[in-house]
Amino acid sequence: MSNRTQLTVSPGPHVRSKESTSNIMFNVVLALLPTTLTAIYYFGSSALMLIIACSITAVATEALFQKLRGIPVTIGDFSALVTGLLLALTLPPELPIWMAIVGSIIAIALGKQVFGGLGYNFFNPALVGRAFLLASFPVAMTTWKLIDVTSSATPLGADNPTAIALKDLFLGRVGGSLGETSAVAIILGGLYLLYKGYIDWRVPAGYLGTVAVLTTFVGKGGPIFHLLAGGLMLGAFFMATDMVTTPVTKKGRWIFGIGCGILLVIIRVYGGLPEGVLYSILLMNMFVPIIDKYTLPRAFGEVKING
Amino acid sequence: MGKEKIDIKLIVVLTSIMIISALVLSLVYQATTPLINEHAAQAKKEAILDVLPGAVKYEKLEKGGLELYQGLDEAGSPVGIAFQHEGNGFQGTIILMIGMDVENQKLLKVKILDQLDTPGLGARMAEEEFKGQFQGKSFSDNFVAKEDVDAIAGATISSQAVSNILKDAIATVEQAYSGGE
Amino acid sequence: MKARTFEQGIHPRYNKELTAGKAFKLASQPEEVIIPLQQHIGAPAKPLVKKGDIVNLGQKIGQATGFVSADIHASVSGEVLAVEKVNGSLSVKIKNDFEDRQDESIKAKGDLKDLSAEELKDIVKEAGIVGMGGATFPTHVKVSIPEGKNVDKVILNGAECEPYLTVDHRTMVEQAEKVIYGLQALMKMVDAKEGYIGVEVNKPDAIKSMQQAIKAEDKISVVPLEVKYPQGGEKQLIKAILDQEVPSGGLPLDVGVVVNNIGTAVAITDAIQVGMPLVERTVTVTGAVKNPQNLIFRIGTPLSQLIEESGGFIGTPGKVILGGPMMGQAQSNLDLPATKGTSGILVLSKDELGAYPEAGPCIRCARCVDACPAKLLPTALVNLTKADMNLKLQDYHVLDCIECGSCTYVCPANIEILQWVKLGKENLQAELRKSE
Amino acid sequence: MLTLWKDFVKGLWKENPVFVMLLGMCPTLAVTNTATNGLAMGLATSFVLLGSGIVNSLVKRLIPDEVRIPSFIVIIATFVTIVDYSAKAYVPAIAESLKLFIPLIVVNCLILGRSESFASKQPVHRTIADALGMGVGFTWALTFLGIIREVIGFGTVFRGTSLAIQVMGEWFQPWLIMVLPAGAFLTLGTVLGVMNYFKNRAASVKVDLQDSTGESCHTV
Amino acid sequence: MDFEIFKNAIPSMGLLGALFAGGLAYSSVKFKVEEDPRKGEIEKVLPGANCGACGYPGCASFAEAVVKEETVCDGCPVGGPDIAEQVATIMGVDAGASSKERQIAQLLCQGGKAETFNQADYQGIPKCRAANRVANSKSCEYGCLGFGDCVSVCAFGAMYMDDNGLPVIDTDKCTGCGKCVSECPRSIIALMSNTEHIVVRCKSVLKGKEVKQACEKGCIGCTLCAKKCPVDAIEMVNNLPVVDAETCVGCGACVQACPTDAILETPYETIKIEKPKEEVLVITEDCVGCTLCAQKCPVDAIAGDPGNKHELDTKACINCGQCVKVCPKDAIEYQ
Amino acid sequence: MGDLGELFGSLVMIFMTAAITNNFILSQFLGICPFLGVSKEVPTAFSMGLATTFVMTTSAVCVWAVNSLILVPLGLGYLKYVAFILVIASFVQLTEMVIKKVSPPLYKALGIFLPLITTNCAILGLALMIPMNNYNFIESTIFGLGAGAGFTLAIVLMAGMRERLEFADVPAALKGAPITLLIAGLMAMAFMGFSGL
Repeated sequence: MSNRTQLTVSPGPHVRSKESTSNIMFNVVLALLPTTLTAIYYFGSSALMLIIACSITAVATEALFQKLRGIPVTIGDFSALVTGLLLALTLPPELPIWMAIVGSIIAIALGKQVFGGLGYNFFNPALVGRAFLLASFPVAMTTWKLIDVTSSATPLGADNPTAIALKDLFLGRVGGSLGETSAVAIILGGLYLLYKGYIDWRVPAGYLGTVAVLTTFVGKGGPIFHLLAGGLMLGAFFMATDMVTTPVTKKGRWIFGIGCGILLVIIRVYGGLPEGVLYSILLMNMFVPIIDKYTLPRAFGEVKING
Repeated sequence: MGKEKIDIKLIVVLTSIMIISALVLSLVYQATTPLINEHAAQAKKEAILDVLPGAVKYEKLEKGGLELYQGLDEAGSPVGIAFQHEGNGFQGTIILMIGMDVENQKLLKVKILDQLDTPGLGARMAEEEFKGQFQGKSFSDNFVAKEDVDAIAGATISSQAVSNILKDAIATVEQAYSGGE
Repeated sequence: MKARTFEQGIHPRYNKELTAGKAFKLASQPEEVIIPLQQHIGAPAKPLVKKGDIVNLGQKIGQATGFVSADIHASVSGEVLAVEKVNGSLSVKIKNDFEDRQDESIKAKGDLKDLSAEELKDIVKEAGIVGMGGATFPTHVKVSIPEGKNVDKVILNGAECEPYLTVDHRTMVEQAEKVIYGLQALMKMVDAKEGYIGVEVNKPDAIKSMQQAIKAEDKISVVPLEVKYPQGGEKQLIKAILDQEVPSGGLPLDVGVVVNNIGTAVAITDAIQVGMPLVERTVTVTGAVKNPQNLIFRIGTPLSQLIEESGGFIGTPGKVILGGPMMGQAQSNLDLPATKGTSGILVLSKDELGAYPEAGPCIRCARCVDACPAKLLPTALVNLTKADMNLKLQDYHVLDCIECGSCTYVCPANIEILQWVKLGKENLQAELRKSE
Repeated sequence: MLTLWKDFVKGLWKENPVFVMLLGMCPTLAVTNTATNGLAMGLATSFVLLGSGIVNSLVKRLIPDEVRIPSFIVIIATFVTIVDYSAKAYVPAIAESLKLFIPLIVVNCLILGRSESFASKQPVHRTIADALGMGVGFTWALTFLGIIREVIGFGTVFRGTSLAIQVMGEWFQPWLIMVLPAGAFLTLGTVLGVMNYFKNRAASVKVDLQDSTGESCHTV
Repeated sequence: MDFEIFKNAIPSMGLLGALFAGGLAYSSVKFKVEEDPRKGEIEKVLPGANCGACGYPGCASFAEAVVKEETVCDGCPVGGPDIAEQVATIMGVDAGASSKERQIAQLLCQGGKAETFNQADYQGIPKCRAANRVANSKSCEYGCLGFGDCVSVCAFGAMYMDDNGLPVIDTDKCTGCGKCVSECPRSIIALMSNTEHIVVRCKSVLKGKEVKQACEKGCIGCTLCAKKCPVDAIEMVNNLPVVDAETCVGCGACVQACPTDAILETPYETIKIEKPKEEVLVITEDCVGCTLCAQKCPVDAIAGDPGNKHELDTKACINCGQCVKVCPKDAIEYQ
Repeated sequence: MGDLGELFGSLVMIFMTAAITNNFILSQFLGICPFLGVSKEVPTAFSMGLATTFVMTTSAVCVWAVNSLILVPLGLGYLKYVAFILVIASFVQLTEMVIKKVSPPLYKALGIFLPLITTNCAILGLALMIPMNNYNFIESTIFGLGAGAGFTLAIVLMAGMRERLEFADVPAALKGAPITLLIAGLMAMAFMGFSGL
């Protein structure tokens, strides 16, 4: 019969907020801009190449995987770009491009698409990529190009942490991964995301706060050094806050942030590895389903009647 | 069902299986033990000679309750002592054969007899690049990875573990020498 | 005084300026009214008239069946054309003779002081009054307090948190005395000592008008509320005004409160002072119509006529929603009548609606969790419903959902969260019934 | 004869203990960091499978239910000890690299599983065919995984033996993760996934065929 | 050979064996827990779909109930007589009178995309139960919504959606578990015995005219079927024919008679019966305009002012003959 | 006091090593079968973990006893596989029978897993590590407890993720064992962060 459609019927509500997934992801890319630019400023063309290679590979891998599965290609939501960019920012500037490409493929394929794509992964894809590279090519992944500092390692690997000026740490004039060096650029982006409401302040607050408190008592260097050194800032603002791989409950986010902080200090101070941001977040990612399950907020009116 | 009698058959069967098993295994054990011991002895000999450059034979030496092996060169003069020592590694026990020159207070050579550490990382302690650096190291050194010992990339713990075992071995041997003399 | 509120919730665009300043206008009477015999929550009424009968204005044409049910009255005088199913619901069609012959039963019931609580309840029941906020729960049931329960407070809900709607706002501005009278009647019915009127602070003229009206009253107070959706939710309102939480699965009664809508209070006033049963009500016709306005219409007037009355559509209509944009229901057939529960007719044009956004995967952003006024985990509820894990929904308190739609509103992935949750509720209830 | 052949063949692919039945996961994951280890482990397991299968099949009638599991497992343990000591005596290098996992053959679910589900019900000759099939299936699966992991993780095949081949050129930088625990899980997961992918595709092709011809294409 | 070694090994191992065997033997008697062995056997026989059609939470619970004789051996509707027999054998009783008669789901609607239209666009979760909660978007408020909820709950792959947007039931695979029946929000799937020959495939209780507007294959309540039935097995209830299965002889006269193909004959595939429309009704000059025919016409094909000759719209007419019967002047006849 | 502190320290070390650094499942590949099989739901996984911890601890004690009281004094080290497995298998079976009779609720919660545990290589692996590491009685107990705790941790985390996986759109080819293995791989990768503690 003829189609006489006139009105639309649908369940309520009939108005929606303007937010969309791609919108959020695009804003994350925006927030990463200062860090990206700083990285290119400090490390030059090699950084640029890594960033481009990772981003393109990530997006291409996502498209390819979805094509293979015969499901709609959703690279337009910017989420693959975010993963590629974040991965690039955690790599050492001198890393061979092919390794970065491998990492990017792994990040998207193994970190995200095998679970069904955006929203279903347990582990932060960028960190999966980095962890894979770190486990595969430990030497290449821990060799740092120097700017004008004499230390041969990241600040955390340095023999005498206090020797590094905090100002340099803050501005990023130290060795390290692309996006880890300049705390000020990261904080700028992080504040933007906080302002826009795209990340929950509880996670970075729990993470950074715990690290600050614990390093006051244990470890060398003191809290300010530990906060600024290594990938903590990047991790706290951009990795640990990844919506997909963090708890959805408020209490859960506190637990997540504090858990990351505790693990980080354990790994940095007692562990065999110089840096633990990556692992602290990945480890806590595993706990997310359990945290979510057991931190249900008290539903409105949930009391014992007669109690 | 009421009361049932305990089934004697159960006991008989399981006991006889155990007995047969014990019998068979005793035979296997007897047949293989000499070979296994031979392998072990051979391996030990190789290890001892390996860590004592210049030695062609060795003799056992008791000192302060320790079992030491005195290496002798072709001329029959001692080149150093070998000492087997073990300690905790990254994943499990690491067993080292350590050649040392007690007179000059330095290490001669180190051989990894057994370790369970991560293949490709900690397991690279067996490579010359790592263990070679201990050659000639003084007893009084600190043996701290990343300071006076170059750690294997990505395996600081394994590196430190080996260093610790060495340090411990030195202390043990020195103790034996000082106590023994 | 700081505006009070509840935790969480959302801030949609209110769009109330379209009609907020417009005084009520009487809508012209229709040629023919269609009066469904079920305009309330509960059992449908039983028809008292048949084809060919001549009825008067205010004459009872439907008798409530059972306790949770409400009487139905003729909203015009004229001839009964048919008693038949319209859109699945048995309805009485009356041809209007435009004479407005009042039924003889309609007469003033006397002074509030002289009426006992029981008499008042009977008046409410006879007048077929139901909750006018849109929930249409029979009011006489609400004010019948079960044994053992004690009610000491009555709250009038003047929050009107639904975007676009302004009927309660206008009622408070124009008919403050009637509102107060109705509230006093309600307080008498349930023997309450205190009365509250909660009004969102975006209606300063309403607050002023109400404060003016309660000057002589010491038992009644006006409480300014923060502008936030769903401030008018019964439980949220109680939380905001009294800082008490209605227990999960419980009723306002459990904390000694009865909540009623502003419009309900006015209907009660009319039933006492004039004796007129619920045959007309107020509605905001707004959105993409040429002349958005607040109307008083006879129950049973076709939607299309009310829209015509407001100047007709602007552009191509996309959705016609009964109620507000958050909890209202989209209609497919404009020949259907407006009823006791129709507080708004909102037209959204096709252009406004745009393309229907395909639902993407949940990115666990937790916006719904942060918005949910019942503090549930909407995202988990959706997942469990999809996976058919219905009994698990109970652990996640799905039955505490108030269906306000805040979750769907904020979802960046455009998931129909509320619709899934409603399905889940249904599934769980079915499952629970099965296991009984 | 056909039955015997079928008993043997099913273990190779259709009921492959590793890829299809997911039995004996612990050694599969643990010792496949090199092809040599995989092969050796496979052979050792096959021997125990065969030996214990035969014995269990022979004595099954004598053993009461209550002590069936302890008895079977003791028999298995006996064979494992034999393998362990023989390996230590004759191929000490391999024994060294397999270490803890030789004794763990005792609790390889593959062996007890076959004992319970096949050997305890079938006659000896069929048990032998079954054990051989399963053993070969297990061995090739382990070797296959070992080759994958070794090639990517070290760039070699059968390293540390006289068969050693450098597969990858000088340029190759080994992916260490492949020989780490994580790599074991990832490799097996990926291999299973790829196998399923092709199986599903084959299955859907089969359905299409059936639809178009209207009859089953089963020939066996 | 050193026999010394046996001296330790054999007694100690033997002792260990004896000790544990003794322990096991002792506990197997002492801690014996009675469990009906038949439960396990029944579980093995059952299909294991855990569909719950038997009314128990799963196959295991059903088995337990059988063993406790809380339910009958043929209580598994999925397994059918075969399984019932096996269960009965385990229980040592006859399967009982489980004849070949069985229940099969039938779709009681033919309003697919071709026969109906959408009066509004539906936007929301593509599930019937979800769509059914918002205002009706399909022309027929009784008809199939077409999102396939029934198909998705069928555990036996016995249903699929056809191109016309209607579910098709594979009667061979259908086990009569009733999942689809309870899932359908519009109640247009029903369980029927496979011995029922005639199925009325429409649930609309609306009047003929309204049905005609909504769906090409809806029942318009014309009563032709009831009239044509040689054994009077059809009764009209709420504008819909109800076939009494006992009386029905399955002659198919009603199917032939139905002007909208709303009644179909089983077995189970949709049978298209060409309906000869050999004659046309006309209103003759004898008409006095009494309006009786117009009132009676189920499809409102007759119109006219009172007192004047009425006109019959031959296109809309379905030849039901009601008007012929009612006309006091015999002014309507077949031509 | 110092000695006590040191003893305590070394026990904590044994516990942590067994539970985290050398996690039985994620770095030693012991107990993979139940890890893959009984990790669909958190409560079940937790019960399995508890049952395993129980068996591990008690087996550790039994094995230590058999080893240091019978095998070592009599020089029967070569019989250890046979002896250990007999002890474990019989002991588990005994426990199962006893629980089944004594506490049916406990049996429902934990007992049904016991037969699965007998053939769990984690238990025998644990048993063989005790003589290898020369643990004494207390150390053996702690070692068993630690290994059990690590097993429980891993299996519960896996179950948590697999519960959520129910809602995910996992590619058809990866459903079931493959995706579980991949998750295990990622978990193992994350656990590498603990290396060298």
